[in-house]
Amino acid sequence: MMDQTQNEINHQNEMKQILETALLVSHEPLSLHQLGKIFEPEIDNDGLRTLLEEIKADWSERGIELVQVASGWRFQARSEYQRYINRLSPEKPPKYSRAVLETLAIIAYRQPATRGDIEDIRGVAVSPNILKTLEGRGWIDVIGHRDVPGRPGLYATTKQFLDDLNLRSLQDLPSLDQFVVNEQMLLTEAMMPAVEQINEEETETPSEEADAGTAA
Amino acid sequence: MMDQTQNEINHQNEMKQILETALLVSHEPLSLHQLGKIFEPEIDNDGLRTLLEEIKADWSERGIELVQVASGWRFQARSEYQRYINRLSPEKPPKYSRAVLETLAIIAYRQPATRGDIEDIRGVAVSPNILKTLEGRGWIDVIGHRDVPGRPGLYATTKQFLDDLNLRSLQDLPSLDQFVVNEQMLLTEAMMPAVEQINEEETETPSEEADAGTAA
Amino acid sequence: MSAVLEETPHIARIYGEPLLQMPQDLYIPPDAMEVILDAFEGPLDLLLYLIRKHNLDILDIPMADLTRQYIGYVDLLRTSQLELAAEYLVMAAMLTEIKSRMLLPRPPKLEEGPEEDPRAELVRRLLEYEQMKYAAHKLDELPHVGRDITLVQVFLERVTEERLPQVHVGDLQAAWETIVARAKNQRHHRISRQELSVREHMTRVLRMLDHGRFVEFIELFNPDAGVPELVVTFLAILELAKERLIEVTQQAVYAPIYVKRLESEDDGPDTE
Repeated sequence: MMDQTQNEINHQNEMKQILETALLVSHEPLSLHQLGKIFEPEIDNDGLRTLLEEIKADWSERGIELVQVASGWRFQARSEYQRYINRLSPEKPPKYSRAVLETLAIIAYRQPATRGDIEDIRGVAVSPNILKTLEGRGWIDVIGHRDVPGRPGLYATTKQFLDDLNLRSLQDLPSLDQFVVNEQMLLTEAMMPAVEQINEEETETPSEEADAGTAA
Repeated sequence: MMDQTQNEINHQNEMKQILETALLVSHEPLSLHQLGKIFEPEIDNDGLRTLLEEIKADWSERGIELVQVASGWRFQARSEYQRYINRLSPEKPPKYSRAVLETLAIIAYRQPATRGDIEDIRGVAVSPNILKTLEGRGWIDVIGHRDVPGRPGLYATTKQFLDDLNLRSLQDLPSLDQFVVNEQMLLTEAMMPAVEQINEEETETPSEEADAGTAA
Repeated sequence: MSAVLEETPHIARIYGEPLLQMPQDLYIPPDAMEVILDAFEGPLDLLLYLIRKHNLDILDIPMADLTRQYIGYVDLLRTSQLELAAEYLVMAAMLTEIKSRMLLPRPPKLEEGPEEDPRAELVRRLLEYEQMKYAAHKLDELPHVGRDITLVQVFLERVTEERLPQVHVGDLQAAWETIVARAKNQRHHRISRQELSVREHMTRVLRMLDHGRFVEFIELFNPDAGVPELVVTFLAILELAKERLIEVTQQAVYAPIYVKRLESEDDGPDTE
C-alpha cells in the first residue's frame, strides 16, 4: 500500500520532469494538445494542467517562470532578471515607429480592418512597408477580403502577436476605457514623441548607472 | 556574525540563480568571460567555476544538464529525454531518392551486379554516393569482382537487408511475373504521375459523394 | 502656456543647436519645419497636438483659432516640403469649410431632430484617432518578447537519434517496375520467383568463394535442403559460370570438381 503510493508519486515526478524538459527545450509555446502527445498513453488536459501548475509553483522562486500565453505554455525569464540578460547581448532591439505602432493598434482593436480603414482613422496613407513589417514579424495576417470593389484584404492579429505580447487572448489587451482620463499623460508621453525621445536619450545613461549601483 | 554568514549564502544563491537564468535563456554556450560580465563587480573565473559546478550538481537528477563544451557552458537536454521531445514534432521519416531505390531494386533483383550493370539497366550514371548510402546502411556489399577490365565490384544484398525489410529470403521479394499484365497500370502510375494525379483529383469528388450517399 | 514645453529643456535640435521653445506665435524657422513635422503622423496628429497644447476642449473647438494655427503650420510646411503637404492641405480645406459654415447665419431651426454641429464629424475622427494613439502607446508599453521578455530555449542535440529512411518491399517492386517501364525492354528483365532464388544462391556461392579460395563443388550444396534447392544451387553455379564470375575446374575425370572465383589471386574486396 505504501509502496503503491510511493510509486505513484515517483510516476508523477517523472511526468513532471518530462514536461519540464520538453518546455525548456521548445522554441515555441506548447499547447495542452501537444504536451499530451508526449506520453503514452496520452494524458488528459486536466491531468496536464495539474502537473503544469505544480511545475509553475516549483519555479516560482527562480529566475525563469512558466507562463501561459495564447498558443500554450512556455518558460521565460522573469522581468527582474532581464537586466542581467541584457548585459550578455548589449545590442538593443529595434524600436517600432509610431506609424507601425498605430497601425498595429488599429488592427488589434478594430480587427478585421482593411488598409482603407486604417487610413481613415489615421488620416494619412499607410505605406505598404508598415504592413509588411508587421506581417514579417508574424503579428498580422490577411484573413479574408472585404466584398467591395478591389476586394481589399482584411487584416487581423495572429496568435504569435498575442504570444509575443504575453497575452492569452485579445480580451487581455489593455482596455481603452480610461483613455480620456489620461489626457494629461497623453500630452506628455504619447502626443509628443519627438520631445519624449530626445529626453529619453539624455536621461537613459544616468538611470542605467543608478541600476548598476543598486546591483553592485 | 550569524547574519553575515546567512547574507553571504543568500548572495551566493542569488548569483547562482542569475547564472542559471542566463544559461537557460542563452542560445549559445556562454564562456566564463561572458558570464563574468553579468555581475558588477565582475566575478573571477574561480568563483564562477565554483558556482557553475554547484548548478551542475543541482541539475544532476533533472531532464536537462549543465555541460561544458568548447566555447563555454550550456544547458542541454539529456539524451534519455530525446524520445519524449521527438513526439512533440513528429518529423516526417526521411525518404530515399528514386535513384537510391532503383539502384537497390536492381541489386536486389539482379544480384550480383556491378555498377555498370546498374547503369545499363537504369540508363544513367550511378553516383558513388548512392552505392555508399546503401553500403553505409548495411544493405549491400561487394561480394567479388567481375573479371573484366577495371575489375568492377559485384554488389549483392546482405542479410541485414532481408532483416530490415522483414524478409526471410530473396524469394519473398515480390515476384515480377505479373509485370506484363500490369503494363497498363504502369503506364498510368509510374510513367505518368501527373496524369495519375489529375485522375485522382477528378475521381475523388464523385467517390466522396458516393460515400456520403451510403452514409446518409 | 504649456507645462510640457516649460519643463522641456529643448524640443528639437536645429543644426545641433537646441530649439529652446516653441514660438508663441507659432512661427517656426523653415529649417526647423522638417524636424517638427517628422514628429507628426499626419493632419489629425497635428490638430490633436494643437488642441492639447492650447488646452482646447475637443468637444467645443474654437474653429477660428484652430484653423488659423493649423494653416500657419501648413503654410510653413509648403515652403519647405511641398510633397508632404497634400494630406495636410485637404485638412486645411476641411477646417476652413467648417469655420465658414459656423460663421454663416444658421438656417431657421427645423422641427425634427437636433441641429447638426458642423464640427461633429471632425470631433468624431479626432477622438477615434486619439483613442488609437492611446492604444498604440499602451501596446508599446506591454512587454514584448525579444525586447522585455527573453524566452528559455535549452540546447537539444537532435543528431543522437538519426532516423533512417524506411523502405518497404513494395517500394522496391515499384522502383523496379519504373526502371523496366522506362527501359521498355520488359521481356528481358522479367523476374520470376524461381530466378530470384537462383540469384540468391549465386550471391551465397560467391560469398563462400571469398578471396580466390578453391572450394570443392559438392561443398556448395546443402544436402539437407531438399531436391528443389539442390537444383536451384546447381542453376546458380551454372549461371555464375555463364556470367564468367566463377571458374569450375576438374583435373581429371572423376577427380573432385573445384570452384573458384574468376579473379586474380592477390585480389581482395578491399582493393576497390
